[in-house]
Amino acid sequence: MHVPDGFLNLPTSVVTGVLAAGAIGVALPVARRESLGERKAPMVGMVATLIFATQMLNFPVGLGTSGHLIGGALAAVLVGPATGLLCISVVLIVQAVFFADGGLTALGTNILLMGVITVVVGWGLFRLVIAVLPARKWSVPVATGVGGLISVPVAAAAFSVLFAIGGQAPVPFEALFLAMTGWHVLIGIGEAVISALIVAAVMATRPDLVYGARFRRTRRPESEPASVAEEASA
Amino acid sequence: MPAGISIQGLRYAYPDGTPVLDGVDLEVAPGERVAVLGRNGAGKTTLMLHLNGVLMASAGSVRIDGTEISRATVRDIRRRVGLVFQDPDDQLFMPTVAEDVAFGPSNFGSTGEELEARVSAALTAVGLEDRGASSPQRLSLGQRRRAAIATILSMDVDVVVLDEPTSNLDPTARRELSGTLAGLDSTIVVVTHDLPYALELCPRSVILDGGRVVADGATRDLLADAELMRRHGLELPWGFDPSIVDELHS
Amino acid sequence: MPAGISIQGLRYAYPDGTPVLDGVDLEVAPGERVAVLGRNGAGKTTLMLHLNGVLMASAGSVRIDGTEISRATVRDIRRRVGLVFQDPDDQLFMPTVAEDVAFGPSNFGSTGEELEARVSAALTAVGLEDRGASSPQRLSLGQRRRAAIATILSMDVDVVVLDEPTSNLDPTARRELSGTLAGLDSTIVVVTHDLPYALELCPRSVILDGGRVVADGATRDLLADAELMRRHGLELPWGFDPSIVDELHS
Amino acid sequence: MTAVADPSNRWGYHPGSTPLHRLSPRTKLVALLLFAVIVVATPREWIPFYAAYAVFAVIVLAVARVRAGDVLRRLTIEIPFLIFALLLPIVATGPRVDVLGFSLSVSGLWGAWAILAKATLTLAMSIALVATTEPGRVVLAFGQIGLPRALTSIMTFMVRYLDLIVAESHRMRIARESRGFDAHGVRSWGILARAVASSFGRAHARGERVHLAMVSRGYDGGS
Ligand SMILES: Nc1ncnc2c1ncn2[C@@H]1O[C@H](COP(=O)(O)OP(=O)(O)OP(=O)(O)O)[C@@H](O)[C@H]1O
Ligand SMILES: Nc1ncnc2c1ncn2[C@@H]1O[C@H](COP(=O)(O)OP(=O)(O)OP(=O)(O)O)[C@@H](O)[C@H]1O
Ligand SMILES: [Mg+2]
Ligand SMILES: [Mg+2]
Repeated sequence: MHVPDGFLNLPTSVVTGVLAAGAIGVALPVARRESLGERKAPMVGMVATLIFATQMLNFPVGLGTSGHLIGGALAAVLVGPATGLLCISVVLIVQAVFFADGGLTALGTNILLMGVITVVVGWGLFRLVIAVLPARKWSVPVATGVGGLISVPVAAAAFSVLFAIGGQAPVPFEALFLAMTGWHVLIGIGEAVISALIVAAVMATRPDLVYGARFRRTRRPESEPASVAEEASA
Repeated sequence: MPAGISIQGLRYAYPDGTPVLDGVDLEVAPGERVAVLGRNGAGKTTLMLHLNGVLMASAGSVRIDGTEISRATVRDIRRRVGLVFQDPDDQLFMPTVAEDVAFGPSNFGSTGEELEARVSAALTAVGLEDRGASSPQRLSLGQRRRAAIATILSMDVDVVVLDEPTSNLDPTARRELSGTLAGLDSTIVVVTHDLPYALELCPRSVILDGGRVVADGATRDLLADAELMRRHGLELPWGFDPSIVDELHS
Repeated sequence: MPAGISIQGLRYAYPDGTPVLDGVDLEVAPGERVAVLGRNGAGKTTLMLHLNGVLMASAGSVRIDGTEISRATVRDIRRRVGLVFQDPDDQLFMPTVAEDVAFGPSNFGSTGEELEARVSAALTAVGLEDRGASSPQRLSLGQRRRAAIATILSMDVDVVVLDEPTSNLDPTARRELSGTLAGLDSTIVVVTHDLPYALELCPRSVILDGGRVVADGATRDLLADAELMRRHGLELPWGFDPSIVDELHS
Repeated sequence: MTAVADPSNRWGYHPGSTPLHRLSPRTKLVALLLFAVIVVATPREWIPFYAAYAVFAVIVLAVARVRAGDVLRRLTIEIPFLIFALLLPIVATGPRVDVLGFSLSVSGLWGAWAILAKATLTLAMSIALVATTEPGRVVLAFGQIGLPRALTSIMTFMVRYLDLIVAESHRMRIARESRGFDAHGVRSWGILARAVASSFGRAHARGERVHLAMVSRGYDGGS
């Protein structure tokens, strides 16, 4: 879904750019609160790397085409929504500049679609689901999967709206909307599976590093291993 | 100016729950040279990582020159305590060896000619004067060990902590290192399995076992006490001339 | 069944152009134990990496039991040559120590009880019998070194190549390792900076310098030749009893 | 440590000493962003302008001594949009023309042209930047043009970690093969999956230690 340069007209790019910059502006101070302690920096960098690397892996969706992970829900659960948005933004900037994957002038659009929307939707659903699931090891991966599953078609729907407003050519909106959303439901399944697997893997080895685990129902954060407690007390 | 170290009742457990340090007490006077001995897994590295706040005590305290290490003081402490990690790959991260050696001093405000002089002095001390432009990835492990030591020598700190500095060093570099260290006036703490080296470099040693300091005294006395050594998984290496210990001992 | 090694005119340069091996010739008879000595950066590790085809010769040849190592034979060769890397982190990649130790034998068809027996024998030999379920990341460096050695002990190979096996080992583990190795009937090649250890374990040594084998002979003779040693950056460590060499020498 | 590939290559960087290599990374980055904005802002009907941009891009790439093969390889990233652009003339609405017997939408044709031209031009120019600038210096340049420090710090770690992970997986592949691993069959998939998972764990552990080493020597970015 990486939108290249020239895909949308200039006014659309400018407006999405302003929105994305605003979202990052909001996320910056919040992220500082999410990531207390010097030990967080490597984890945040690692999550950005993980998302970058998994975005390069394409999984088959059918009809000979493939999709790739977007990672909004995943990032939000691993390091918190605001920090997660920063991670995805960095991934998109690096992809645009180093690999021309997604346009430079379309950065705002891409951050809005793949960062802000997937993080907000993914994290919101995660919080809803985690609030009703029992406090088990698997509940965090499952809630992440649900967030990932829905966040992708929502982003695709938003893309269709943007294209209808500022696309290079008029295309029947309904057809585009249905095609994009339907297609991305399939991609969302891949997103859900991969995100859940990754979160489960991290939960198995370093549960203290998973931000979303703080929101499990009954078990309190203080039952988490020392380093979280240590950071929280700082 | 060398600084003293004071560790009191230090406890630490890794996040997975393994308790590793279980009430360590240790006092090191400014300018002293102390060897820390103990079997694999005794917690020596864990203890060293507390000396500059890489790890923070779960209980007890670590003081450098009277200042307790805490979130508030840790930046200042790190200016004063230089730590050579046991694994040189943990220490080297810049694109070239010279940049890596310059990293510490330049963070602490050294620039220009002074910085260059520090870097070249440190590289010369470890025999890497002609490898400054190499990438650390392209050095042999022993050369990386040397580079890791140089990153601390360039820093002019009050306490130098070295975790197994001689591993992978060739015999000449090993001897030259002891000369270099003996020439520093910092307080020096060395973790080593190389007991002759401990004897050569450090008048005093402590043995760590079961998460505590179980012996503390003159290195020659500890090494001469075969029963004590055996109990804590230590022994003089084959071929080492025991009469040296006896002579120093008597 | 131990295998012989025959290296002829081996040359190697890293992709950046550094020439490291410049015509190495070396013959090792089946069952022999040979130490490879030389200063940091001499090319010892580079040479060892040729023995199981991790690196391939730019010129010259390496033969194991008469079979030249090439793309076609490398899989078979690796079944027969076990290599303990200088950096244990290069060796351990499975989630637990026991899985890592089981990895080699299970690739070569070992299963069930036999596999378990191998794993537990290897772990016991290095004193890690109770750490099989740990993640290698949670071991101390010396414990990782022990685990790395165990991954090869479990494999029952014809040639064992060890790159600095004693670094970071505590003195007891160091001695026990020499007992374990002496008990193997494989051909053994050991790279080490620990000259007393070379003397204890290997009747024969070679010295590598300038990309070539510059000395090859009985370990006691090489170590007794102070001038030769000095020329190639080697020296007996402080405290080592030279009379041992003299005695063996005469 | 047998990692032999030059890590910066992965980022498309080719060391050299052309005038473009010597230009400050910050200038190059600003120029790239300006170029992209100008190209996107140019109405798609102004075809001579596009010709001029193309000539300019080719000159820059030639001065930077970028090989044509490298440019072509990187252009493959456009393929999904190529497909989308090719579909546009068919699915777009509005007046239609007949081309070779197909009825195609006029605005769809213009749209396809605009997407391909604009995307290709900016892509070519970004290649000129990354081919002549060390990846770490591009990250620094972002800091100089005002990207918030929180973002550049994440970027610094990401660039370093990618190199770490690639080196790590290379080392692990050697370790596996040294002990007789042969990558086929179902069992090998399980092992590879576990190995990939643990390589992230290792890279993170290593990254954590490296970060602590940086902090130990007075680094205070990123927290
Ligand atoms: N990251 C970690 N997570 C969990 N346990 C750990 C971790 N690092 C070390 N340990 C455990 O803590 C104990 C002490 O480890 P430490 O590295 O301090 O030992 P050491 O005395 O330095 O040993 P060595 O001589 O082998 O270097 C060991 O039993 C080890 O298994
Ligand atoms: N990946 C690499 N790329 C380029 N040069 C390398 C690489 N690895 C090693 N070298 C160089 O090759 C030479 C030999 O390295 P090698 O690791 O074989 O030395 P060594 O004898 O094992 O040293 P040590 O005793 O320190 O382990 C060194 O000068 C080193 O700088
Ligand atoms: Mg240690
Ligand atoms: Mg070596």
